[in-house]
Amino acid sequence: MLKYIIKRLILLIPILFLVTLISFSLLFIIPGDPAETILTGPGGGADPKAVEEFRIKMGLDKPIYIQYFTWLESILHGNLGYSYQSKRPVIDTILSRFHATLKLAIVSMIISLMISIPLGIISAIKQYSAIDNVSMAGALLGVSMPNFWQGLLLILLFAVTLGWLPVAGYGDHGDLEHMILPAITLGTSSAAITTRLMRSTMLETINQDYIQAARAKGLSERVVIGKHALKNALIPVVTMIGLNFAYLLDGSVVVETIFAWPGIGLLMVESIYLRDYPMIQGCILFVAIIFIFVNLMVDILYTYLDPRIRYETKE
Amino acid sequence: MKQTIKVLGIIAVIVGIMLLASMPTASAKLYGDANVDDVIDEADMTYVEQIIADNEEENELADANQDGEINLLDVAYIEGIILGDKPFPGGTITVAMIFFKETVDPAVGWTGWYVRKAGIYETLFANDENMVLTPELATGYEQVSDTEWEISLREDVTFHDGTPFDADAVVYSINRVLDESNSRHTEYDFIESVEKKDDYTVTITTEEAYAPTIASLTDPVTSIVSPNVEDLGTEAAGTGPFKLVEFEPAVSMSVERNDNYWGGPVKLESATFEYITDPQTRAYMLEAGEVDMARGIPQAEADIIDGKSDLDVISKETLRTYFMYVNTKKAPLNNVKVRQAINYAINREQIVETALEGVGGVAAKSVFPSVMPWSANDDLEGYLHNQTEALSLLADCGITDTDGDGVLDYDGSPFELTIKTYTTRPECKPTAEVIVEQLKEIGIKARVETRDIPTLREEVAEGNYDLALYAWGVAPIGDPDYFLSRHFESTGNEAGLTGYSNTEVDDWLDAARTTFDDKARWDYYKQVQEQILEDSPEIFVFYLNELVGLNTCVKGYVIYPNEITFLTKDMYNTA
Amino acid sequence: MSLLSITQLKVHFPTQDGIVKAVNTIDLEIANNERLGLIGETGCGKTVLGMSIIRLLPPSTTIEGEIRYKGNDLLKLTEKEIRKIRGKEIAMILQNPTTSLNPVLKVGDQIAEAIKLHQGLDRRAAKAKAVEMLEAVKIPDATKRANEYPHQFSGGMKERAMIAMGLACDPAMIIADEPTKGLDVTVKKQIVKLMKEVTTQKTMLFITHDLGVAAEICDNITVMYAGELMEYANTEAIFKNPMHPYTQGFLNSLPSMGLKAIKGMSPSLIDLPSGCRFHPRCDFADAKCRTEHPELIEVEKSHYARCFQYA
Amino acid sequence: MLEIANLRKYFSSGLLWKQSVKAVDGVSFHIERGETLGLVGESGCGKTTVGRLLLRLIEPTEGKIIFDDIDVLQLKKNELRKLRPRMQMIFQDPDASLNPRMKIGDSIAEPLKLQGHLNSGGIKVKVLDLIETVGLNPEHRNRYPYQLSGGQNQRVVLARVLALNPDFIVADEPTSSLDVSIQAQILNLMKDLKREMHLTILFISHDLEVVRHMSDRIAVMYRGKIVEIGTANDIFEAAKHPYTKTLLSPSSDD
Amino acid sequence: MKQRSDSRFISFVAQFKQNRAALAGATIVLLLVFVTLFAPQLSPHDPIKACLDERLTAPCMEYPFGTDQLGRCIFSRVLYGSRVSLSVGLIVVGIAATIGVVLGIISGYCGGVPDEIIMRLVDAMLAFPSLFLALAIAGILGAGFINVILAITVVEWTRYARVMRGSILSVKENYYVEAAKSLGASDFYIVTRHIVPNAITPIIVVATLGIATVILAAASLGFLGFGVQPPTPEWGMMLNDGRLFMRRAPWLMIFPGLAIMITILAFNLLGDGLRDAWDPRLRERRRER
Repeated sequence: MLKYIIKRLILLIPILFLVTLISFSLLFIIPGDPAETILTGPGGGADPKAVEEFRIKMGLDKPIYIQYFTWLESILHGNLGYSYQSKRPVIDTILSRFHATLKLAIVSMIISLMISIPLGIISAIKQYSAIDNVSMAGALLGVSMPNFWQGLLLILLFAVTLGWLPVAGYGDHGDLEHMILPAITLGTSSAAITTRLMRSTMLETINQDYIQAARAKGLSERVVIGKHALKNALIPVVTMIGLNFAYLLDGSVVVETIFAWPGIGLLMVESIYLRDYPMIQGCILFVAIIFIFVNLMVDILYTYLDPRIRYETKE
Repeated sequence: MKQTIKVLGIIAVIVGIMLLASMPTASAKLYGDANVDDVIDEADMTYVEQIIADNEEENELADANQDGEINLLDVAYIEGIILGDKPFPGGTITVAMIFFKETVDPAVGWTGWYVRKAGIYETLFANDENMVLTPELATGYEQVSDTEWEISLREDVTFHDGTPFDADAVVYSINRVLDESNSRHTEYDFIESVEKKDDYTVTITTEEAYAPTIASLTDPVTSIVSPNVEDLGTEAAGTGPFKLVEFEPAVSMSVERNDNYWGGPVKLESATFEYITDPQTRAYMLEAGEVDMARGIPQAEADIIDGKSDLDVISKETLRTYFMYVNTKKAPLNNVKVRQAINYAINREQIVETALEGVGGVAAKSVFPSVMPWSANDDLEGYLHNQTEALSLLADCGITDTDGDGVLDYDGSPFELTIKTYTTRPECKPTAEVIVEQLKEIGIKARVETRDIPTLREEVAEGNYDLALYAWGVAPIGDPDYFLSRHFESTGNEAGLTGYSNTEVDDWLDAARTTFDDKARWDYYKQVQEQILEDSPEIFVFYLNELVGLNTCVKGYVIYPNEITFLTKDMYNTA
Repeated sequence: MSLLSITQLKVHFPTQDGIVKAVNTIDLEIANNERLGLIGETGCGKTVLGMSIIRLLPPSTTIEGEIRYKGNDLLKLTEKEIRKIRGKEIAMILQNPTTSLNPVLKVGDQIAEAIKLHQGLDRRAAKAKAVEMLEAVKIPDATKRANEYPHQFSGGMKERAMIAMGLACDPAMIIADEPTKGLDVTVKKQIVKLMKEVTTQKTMLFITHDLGVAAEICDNITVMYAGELMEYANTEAIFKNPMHPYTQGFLNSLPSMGLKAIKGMSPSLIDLPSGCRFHPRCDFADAKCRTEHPELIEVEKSHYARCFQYA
Repeated sequence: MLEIANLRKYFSSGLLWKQSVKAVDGVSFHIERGETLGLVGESGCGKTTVGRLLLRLIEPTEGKIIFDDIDVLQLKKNELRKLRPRMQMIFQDPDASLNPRMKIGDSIAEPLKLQGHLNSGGIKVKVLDLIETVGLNPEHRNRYPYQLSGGQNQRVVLARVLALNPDFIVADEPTSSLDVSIQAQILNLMKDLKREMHLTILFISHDLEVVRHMSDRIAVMYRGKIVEIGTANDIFEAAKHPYTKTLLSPSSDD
Repeated sequence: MKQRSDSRFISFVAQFKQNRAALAGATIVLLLVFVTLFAPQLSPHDPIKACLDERLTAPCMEYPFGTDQLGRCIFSRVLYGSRVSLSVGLIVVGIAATIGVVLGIISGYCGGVPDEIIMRLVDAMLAFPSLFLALAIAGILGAGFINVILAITVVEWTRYARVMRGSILSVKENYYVEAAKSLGASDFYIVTRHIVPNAITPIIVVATLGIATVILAAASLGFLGFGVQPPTPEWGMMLNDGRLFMRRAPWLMIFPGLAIMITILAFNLLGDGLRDAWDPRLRERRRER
């Protein structure tokens, strides 16, 4: 197992390198000048002298590969460079913002799993029943409904019309009531995906020979489904958590914008508007690295859950 | 099945608990406002006396000292409040603001604007709500020579951290701006040195004669900071009416009353700013009662919000002018008559009515809105919507519908114009779209293209545009030189974009910059305003209105047209 | 007295291509301690027949007829009652041990499960019994093996584990579905030997397509073709004196018997031929065979065949 | 006709921690022209790998393959392509041996088209001819593999293989997925064809009885090595190697 | 009870025909294509012609979906918007699938070093949550049709490369590939004639579902203000514009939102149907027993 983890970590090195290269190469495609935007005040316009100075100070006049190595160095130093806007280390801002995203993502994930797993199981067991049809229709709507639209409708209904929940904002450091609407918005679409997955893996599992074998032993349906089928069907669902996480991060861009949730998605959008390149690159890189490690963890979890793989990697 | 019901039940319980937790909590009351007119003044003292005399009915607010009894002590207490000896029961305000910064250091970029809005920092001079330049931390100034300004300082001021305010602090603060590492130091290049003359006098020496010197000290980048703060990025010690309590980047900033404010008693006890970039969300938060005030509410929501009994919308013209650069290097826009024709073709009232929902702005005459003391609008005629005039001007330049297809032709092909603009300001796109419609009405084939700001800037700089709709704060420091010399002096950066050059205008601007007599300066600037209107290198569309939604319980709020000052010592909340 | 008697059993189930008539009017008796071989080629319905006895067929299946076990009609039992039969009274060893063992559960636990359920032992005792069972099927190092997962077993070991699972609750009857399929020659021999040993005191329905294996294990053999029983006799009689043309052809097509092929191919269970199901491939078929359906008749003592030749 | 010497194939797996499996471990034998050599062994003993190596469908780790005086392993890619039509292979699973998207007729015509000796008319005639040879109906030409049974598909495979008039065929368990009655049909057909077309065959199977029926000589393979080789009679009547004896013994003697 | 499992295409069609949801999806997609082609004929008004006197008109006979803040007919704009959405969807999927398929073939068929390089690149690309990366690219490039296409293509191609590679690897295992090799066929012949035709089906499924993803991504970018620029009506952008009038004129937001949802739903239904019909596991399950 340890060997497997080390192996995986070593394999990560080239990927991480490519990831930094991709994140950085975003700089290549810049039209326009970030200095211009950074230095444009609320009044409008930027001072041309200041713009030139800024370019030199930020090393934007240097050859692109030097800029890359400078950036790599800052990554190794762990600060990911300094924001054009605040002049502070990018990593500080990202960490404080990621905290908010993570909070939201976890609650969304919980909501999503709480809805999707029972629903997926029931749908599979009672295939083609009313409950199956309804939940599958719901799941389809869930994946098809753009979450920005859903978010707006939720605000309109629950916050503005009914006044039950806050419209937006982070509240007191991201308290629960401020989290409900964005978490539901984020969670439902991933719930939709997970429900479908849960149902299909469950369907696949209950048609396996070993399920028949379990029935042939005289086990009750509850044991057959709850023990024999579920244990197998949950494995792919667990691996979906990694993908789900990416899905939540993606969704956070839109959802955080709508709900003014000060997470990394909103930071990204803001940084793009502000052309804060170190911040954009930092966000992209950070999110990628997080995602890589989440997937690594999921893989390890997966090998742990599935004895077929667990014992192969042991040898 | 049973299991699912259980799970659903748990979800329902959790959601229920969440809902219960979200119930609003009660807030403060204006104790002392015995006659409930939302101000505390002598009338309240009289009113309490009347209550004691049983001529008026008791009420809760009359118990100013909150000891449970209404007696003469309350009269004295109210007097104390009026005199500033007793704390004003001003409560707290939560505001949904638009922008935020990752730092609180006023000398970094335009962070000064944001911390000033929170009432933390102050400058030597400031513009009041009528854009009149007034001393703030200075008591006045004296021009020693063309290049030497002696500024005398207040002697009764201390910073929030207890450090006394003096010439050293001023020299320290301004030198932070002049430092090479400051991204805005080039704007203050005209200053040669800042020196302490004595404890409460500093001398600013400029490289050459520069009339806007004093006005430039109103920019919050020159906020005076305490020299004893370790990290101005996360801590703040200014002289303003409010002290920083907590700052969570991108989320919120909270401030509390500065009990030692030199400007007199501060009514509000504390305030919280929540940074919400989305205008719709700000409006909803205001309506839902999550905030007491919301800056920059969407124009489409203004009526709805104003229509609510507990909410008000205050609006006021700001110094933000929306205008179009005209590419005067490109035919036929190089012809002044064509530019004038476009000016006539634009129906500014209609733009305000449609693109701005009738509340978002005021039709522009020229560059400066009328709230600006230097505005010559009263003496200018401007371009009133006149399609006939527009068509005849165009005809003069040979632009007519030669092939009878309803589209004007220039040089054998349809006369086409593209308006380029950007989307970060929500007014730009609809405005451009309406202008396009208006140009179409007189037969110009027009269309809108949007870019993001850097791309647009680049295209404009390359001369790759016809018309470019922009928004500028035309006089953030209240001095006309800032905008006019950039945009209309041949050497000005922005004039380079339009290609505008007029030696007369150059002369006037130069003269105005080195003249210290306000009357003489006004004459020059009036001439400039007349001339650029005539030459139309830029087409002025409208002046943006600031729309602030607030709860009727919030008192004392005034909109400052320069969008710099927001929270003041006079505001309070009666809720 | 027969332990299990099947009368007029019909098993049909719908698929999108049409109704699969897997079992068509089968009568069959299995006596106590009899080991009956059910021989047939792919797709003749033999597995369905086995499954229908313990009612492990999907709900959409229509089953007609009677399956009496110790006198009770299994088809009339409630779901709860049939569960008490499964594994305890009648155990089924499903084909393909690789897919029939749950990959995420330890082999020992999978065996212990049934013991726990039917014999009411606690977890530990059941596990001990499971180890015992693994020893009984000659799995070396059974204690350790019980804690391993199926994928750690070789094909032959998995089959042994399946057999152990079937025998775990000491059922009166075993239905073994192709237990030797896909095994290598040497392993197959071992499994056959094992099966023979462990079922000496049991009733067994042994489903296979391998005549050689059936001959080794079974007392009687019945030949199934296109959802019907074509011939029934004791093992020796089937080999020495096959009566039905299909049985004859089947035997002759074995490599050891000279590889003489039957022409044509087996019919699909959806679209069965009229008359005698075998007539399109039969060298002796005449007009009657094409239109009329022969009955299974006792040609010699305890030797039945479904062919007009003997009518 | 065919001579192989010391053929080895090791499979390695893993990127960082390499593990290697000796699938074929020093196999040598020869086949005479017109002979059928049976290769028996249990699953995983490497017999299929030997078949593939002979045709150079996979590259051996070591060894020599001489086919008709040509050193197969020395051939360049182009030369190998020219040689290939002379050596053909029949696989276990007839269903997977035919491209599901090609009609039967096209599958049979494919080698002829690739060879390019015949025009389309000639190809058509030849395809019909082959279809008849393997006992299919001309109308099968326009069917797809899934519309035919496994036995019929194996006939199609035979037709395709025969289209090139090969000298040598490797038959890798050609009937193991077929029912007994169909297996007999196919094996008989193969025997007939061999006689008519003077084929040399390496017949791989795990079924001793089948191999005996088909082969002149038999090689017994065990764990990547050939443990015994001899005429069919020798092997069945007087096996020398203990493993062969185990294979031959009836189960009761176990 | 093993039935013949190779009846790919026919049973594919049969399966698909039985799937009513998939048929509904196909119908909506066809309808969308029709709308896209005949938007000019179907639209009652010019989608970019503002009619300032009739701004924010509620849905009525004249304007079935009402008008927006500039008095433009929302119905017409939604119809025209389908052009942008569908063309972005098709172009992105077209380019991404082409790139992905080619790289997938190289990777899957050649193996070795090219496979390593391509798959590491794919892994690295997959490390980025797709909307994040697309947003960064579109955001930095600025709004515009081409930029949106570019941004989404950059993140989308990987899935096709992956699926194609997997599919090639499984098809490669079939004996007919080896048979063709032993017939002396060239690699090119084998790939084009035997491998690709049999490996391409999953790509079709993924592409169909991919169109839905792309349309959603494009709408998200539009909503965030990085989408296709005016005057071209685009659903995401219309939603973003309409947001400010959410209460005064909810139709501004409701109809473009519905249009996006229905379009994505249709492609999802179609893609699901194709996948169900294709997936051999699902099919065998239904046929068995």
